[in-house]
Amino acid sequence: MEYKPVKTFDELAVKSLDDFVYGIAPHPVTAKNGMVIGGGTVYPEINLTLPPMNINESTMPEVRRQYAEMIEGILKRAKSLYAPGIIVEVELLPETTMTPQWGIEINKILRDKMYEYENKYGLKSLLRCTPNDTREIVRPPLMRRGELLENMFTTFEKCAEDGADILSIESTGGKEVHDEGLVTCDIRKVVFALGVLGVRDMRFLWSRIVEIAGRTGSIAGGDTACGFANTALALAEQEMIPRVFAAVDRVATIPRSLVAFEMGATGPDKDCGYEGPYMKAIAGVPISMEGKTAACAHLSAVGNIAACVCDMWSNESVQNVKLLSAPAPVVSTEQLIYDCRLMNEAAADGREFALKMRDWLADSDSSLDPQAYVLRPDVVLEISGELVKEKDPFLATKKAAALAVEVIKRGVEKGELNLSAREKKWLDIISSQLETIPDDEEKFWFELQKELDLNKWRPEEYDLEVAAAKAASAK
Amino acid sequence: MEYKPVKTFDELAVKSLDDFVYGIAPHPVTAKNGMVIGGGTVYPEINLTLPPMNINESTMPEVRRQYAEMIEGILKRAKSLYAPGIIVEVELLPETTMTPQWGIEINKILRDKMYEYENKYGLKSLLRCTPNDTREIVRPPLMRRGELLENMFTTFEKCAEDGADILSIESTGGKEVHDEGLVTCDIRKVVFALGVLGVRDMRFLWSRIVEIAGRTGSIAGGDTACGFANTALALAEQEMIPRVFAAVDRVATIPRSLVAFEMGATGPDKDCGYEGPYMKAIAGVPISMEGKTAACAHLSAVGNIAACVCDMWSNESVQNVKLLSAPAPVVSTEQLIYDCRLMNEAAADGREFALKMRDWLADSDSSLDPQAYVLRPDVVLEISGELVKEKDPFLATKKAAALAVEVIKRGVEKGELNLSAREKKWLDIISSQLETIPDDEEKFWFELQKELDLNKWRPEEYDLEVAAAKAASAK
Amino acid sequence: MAGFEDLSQAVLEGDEARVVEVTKSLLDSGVDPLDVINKGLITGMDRVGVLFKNNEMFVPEVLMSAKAMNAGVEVVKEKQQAFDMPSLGKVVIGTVRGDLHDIGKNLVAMMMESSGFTVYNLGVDIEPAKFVEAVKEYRPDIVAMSALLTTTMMNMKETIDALKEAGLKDKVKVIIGGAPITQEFADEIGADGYAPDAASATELCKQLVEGREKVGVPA
Amino acid sequence: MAGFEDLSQAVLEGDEARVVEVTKSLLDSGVDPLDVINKGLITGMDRVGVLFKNNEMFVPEVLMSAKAMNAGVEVVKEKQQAFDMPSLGKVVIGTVRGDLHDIGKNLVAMMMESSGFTVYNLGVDIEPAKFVEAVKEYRPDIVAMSALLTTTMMNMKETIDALKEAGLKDKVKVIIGGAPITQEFADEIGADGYAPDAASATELCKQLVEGREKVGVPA
Ligand SMILES: [Zn+2]
Ligand SMILES: [Zn+2]
Ligand SMILES: [Zn+2]
Repeated sequence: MEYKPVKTFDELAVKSLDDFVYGIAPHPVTAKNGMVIGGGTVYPEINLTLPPMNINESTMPEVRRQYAEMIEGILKRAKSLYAPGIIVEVELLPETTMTPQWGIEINKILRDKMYEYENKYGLKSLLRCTPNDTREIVRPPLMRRGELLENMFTTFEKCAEDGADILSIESTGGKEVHDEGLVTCDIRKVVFALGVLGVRDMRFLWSRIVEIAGRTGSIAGGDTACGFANTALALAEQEMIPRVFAAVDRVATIPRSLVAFEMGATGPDKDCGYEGPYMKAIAGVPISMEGKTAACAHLSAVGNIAACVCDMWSNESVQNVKLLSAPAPVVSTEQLIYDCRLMNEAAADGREFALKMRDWLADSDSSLDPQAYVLRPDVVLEISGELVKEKDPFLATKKAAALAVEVIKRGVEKGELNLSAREKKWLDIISSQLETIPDDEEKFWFELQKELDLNKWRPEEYDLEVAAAKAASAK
Repeated sequence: MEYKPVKTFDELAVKSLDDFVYGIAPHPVTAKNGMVIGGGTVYPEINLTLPPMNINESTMPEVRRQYAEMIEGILKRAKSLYAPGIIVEVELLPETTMTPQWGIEINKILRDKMYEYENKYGLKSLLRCTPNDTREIVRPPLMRRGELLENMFTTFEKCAEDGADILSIESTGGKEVHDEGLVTCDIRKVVFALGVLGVRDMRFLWSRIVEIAGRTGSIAGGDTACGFANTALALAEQEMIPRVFAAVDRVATIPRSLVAFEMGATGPDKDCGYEGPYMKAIAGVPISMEGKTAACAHLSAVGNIAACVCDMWSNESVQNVKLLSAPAPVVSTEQLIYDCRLMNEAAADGREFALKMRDWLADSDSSLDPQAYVLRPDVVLEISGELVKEKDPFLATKKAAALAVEVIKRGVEKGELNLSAREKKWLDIISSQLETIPDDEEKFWFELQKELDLNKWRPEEYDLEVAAAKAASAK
Repeated sequence: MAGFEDLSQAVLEGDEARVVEVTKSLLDSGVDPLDVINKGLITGMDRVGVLFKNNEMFVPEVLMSAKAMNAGVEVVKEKQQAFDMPSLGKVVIGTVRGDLHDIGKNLVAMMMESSGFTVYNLGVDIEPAKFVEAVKEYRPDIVAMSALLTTTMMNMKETIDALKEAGLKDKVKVIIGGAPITQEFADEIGADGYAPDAASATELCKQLVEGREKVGVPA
Repeated sequence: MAGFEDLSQAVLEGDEARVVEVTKSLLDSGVDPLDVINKGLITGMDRVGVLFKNNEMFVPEVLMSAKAMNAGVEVVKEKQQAFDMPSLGKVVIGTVRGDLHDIGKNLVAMMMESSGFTVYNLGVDIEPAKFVEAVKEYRPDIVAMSALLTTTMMNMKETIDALKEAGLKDKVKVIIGGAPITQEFADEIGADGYAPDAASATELCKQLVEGREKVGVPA
């Protein structure tokens, strides 16, 4: 079966650098309660999760208590600080996705309390529900069939019916191959994982999610390359792999993450995709981003620049552990609200000042790390402009990686980006690896399958045939 | 014995609103390693403390391990993020102040690692050592004698000798009376606690700390009204007391906290004094401040505005607990560094833009809470200008409280500050309480002593005589 | 003529003079003193409790209401010598060994008193043995402990253990509070309850005394 | 003539061709094969280990060095059939039940192999019983477990308990790691060690095998 895109992006949605700013998206999204994302205001998006504990039938009462406590604390703080509105994201865990009943209960606990605060105190809020991509729990995973998949879709559907405003996922199609590519810094495997496997899987997945959203009246948000480029980011922060590799990997995720919008999603894109600015530039959708205020969830080199064109500002994820002041979700809520206040205050002074703030956020990070450099608004528009010329997502992925290398090299030459010698060396290694990738997807698959561990994933789940490989190895 | 101020402040150090901005202080402070505070750059100040645990001989190995782990994580992150410099504050706990040997060891673990990072990687850093005011551990406390006091001074002295760059304290003279004043919202007791007891105690204490700093070559930082106005702030956040009372209390702490500088301290003032901007305006000293990024330690209504004239930016205090990404002190370090980057980036664009950033920080909070309103740079200069006209600290304290009420009332009238009806009511209550305070300090003491619980504190420790009271009550 | 509603409103407003006036007028017109207390004064304080719990009253306002109510009770007592104000129960409260932070603890004590509990405030830095002694002496329904420091919260367990050893743990309910305290910690050390703030602490005490077994409670 | 220093440098640079060339030339000129291994190849990998630990080499670079070293070892083996590369010890590694995150665990396995350990990588989502089985089968010096989720970390204790029950806990050292793991947690569940990252994990294994009692270790 074919999963055909319903939209293609032939030109940039953001027409000029002066139109590329936080709080404003070319295609704002309006929720049922009237909140508009990308319509001028940056909203906080607070994510909450359980402290270390087991999840099973016997601990479910405690699980419910935890979520009830967290949402009450968050909303109370948002009310005290006069938040103009707030988005709450619940990333369901594997257990609470696999047993839809549990995820549905949690979703309801949160949504009901949010309705209560909206009705009682006028605090507007939206719930983003992000089921876990539980398909990866069996290895090699079944991507398009089986109980795990059906339970995941049930969770989506019932949570949406119960009032989840925005549906999102961090899908994992191609992750097994990408992991291998990361550890060995093999850009060939990375391009294949993202541009072939990721794209094919997201087309399948998002045709269904968009359909569920349409039927239930919720919003199809987006799908970040979290399991991919954020793994690279984390490895780079631990100095396990070069930062330039992580930067190139990030840019290479663009065609993959764009698939959600080609299949009909509208945004707001999910927080943990640092490729978000590219989504906004190309598809015009509002985006959630995360940076310094998500340091509780992961350290990064893009703490400020991540904010510069965001429409929502997130803490990524925080456990319900007690800090000196309050539980961590309440602490994150407060921090996000103040961050948003500052951005919105500058914007209220006029577009020129929003652009100033944007540039300070960008310039304060962009010279220090290639992962920050590729998020510069001008760089985003430049690379995006090249990518919309390329129709084929596999070729676009290869092109994205090549453009990233090129832009980073130029940045170093122009003195806009500082790179150590050992980082620079890797730009050449990546370049020469990229040159070995053929332009024919079938041919590439034929070449690569010999190098891949097929015990970890199933080509047929991506409409790929292994026969050729077997024939080849039988020669 | 008299403890005479060595300086008086007859006029404002900050001459105009356009000179009142973050990163720049009238009297910058230069440390031994060349770092300049208040000379143009805002630096992060990271505070670190132990997770929940007992501190005794048998747990000291674990205590050492904790501090060693924290400082390594902090410095490593600061280095990875290319911090231009960093200040580390250790607030010693009661146990590690009462047993000077322990505090000294901790101080040395931190300082040695900081030297190592400076020598190896060029990461400049300063250590602020803040012994605990352990005098309050016996009730009623001995303020000017006894083993607790001597051990506290020993801790100061030895830590300074071992390289602590900045000495600070959150002194508690008058706290017992202030606590009573807060719970009952009695501004008379508050003014007495701050303007009489606090001032007298700080004169005694700071004559000694300044002397130690001079002898050891370290910097006498400052002394916040943390135990006073931050308790009020916390009670107001919990909606236990009116926010206007907390705001008035804050302004009333100015003459008390100024004593450190009258006695010869030079700043940087300590982070947890939200009265810091007043110190900078009047004494010209650089100040450390804390706001949204200290939400881990306490929630507040001044998350952004607190930053608008800071010279260092702090997380207040964070325990060594593990978050999803990293231990909490590392998380705070990252957040502070990004906050500072943004402020410094805007300032690098020119003074006009630093002022824009300052105003956005201020305006984003100031209309929402009276505690934020009294931190507006223009309000700070206005009130400070009035206070330098008053030589007597008791009268200045009374005047400060009255000015705060006046300014808040005017702010409400001008539509610059939103206050609920139940908050407004308290402005009048405070006003009429203030009017009952006589201008004669002795007379006030005579009046008040009947209402005070003398089992909790000792008047003679503040050079006050109770005989009059006894005589009076015997009548 | 002013009625119970006026009296309860005067308590709510903390208007001491008016409380005294209305109480006198009710008694003078022959209303049963117990009704004055229950339908007027205590009803007023109950309304205060609800507002405080909902963050609609400040602590000093609650204290003024309590003071006004007490003035009313005094008037009743003057009229009827034998009268004793009913107590909701007895609470022994203190901060644990090593902890000097009494503002939160005092707040809780005040709120409990305002709500009708008899409170024995032991003060700060209370040794486990002292808690045990106080339980023997005052025979409270509840022992309330607070700690502000993560280094002192560990001493709560010691106190509970001391109560156990003295055979008193089953005769009282132990509740704890303070900035670093969590429900998990309370469960871990065997406390009977935890309250995150002064309003909830009072609420919690009410629940605990309602739930207590009448038999076996020291009286 | 190229010497040990050249060989070790070629390993450090991950220059496989050069390693093969220098190894051959050393052997041809009559150098003792054990010296080629110890003074050339292993010395090179030891330098790699130090640089990696200090964040001065990336993982793919370490892997290239390991590959280059192995190529050198192969050359030695060709010359001297009976030769066996010395192993630092045996490690059984896997993620615990319920945990599918293998990238970190694979990194650790790779780094250990590069450092000279013999590694049995069981994969992901490993039941306690499977760990026990692997210990019986491979008789490792060390069992290494990882978990990325706070919900799965609890299964580490189960695995340790299963090893105890099978009477194997004293015969191996158990080490754990993963994002949510702390030293405190390791102590709590009775693990013998904890490592915060791949470099430290390898380091920790070296310390543990050096410290093991020679008697009683299954071989
Ligand atoms: Zn994510
Ligand atoms: Zn403080
Ligand atoms: Zn502090």
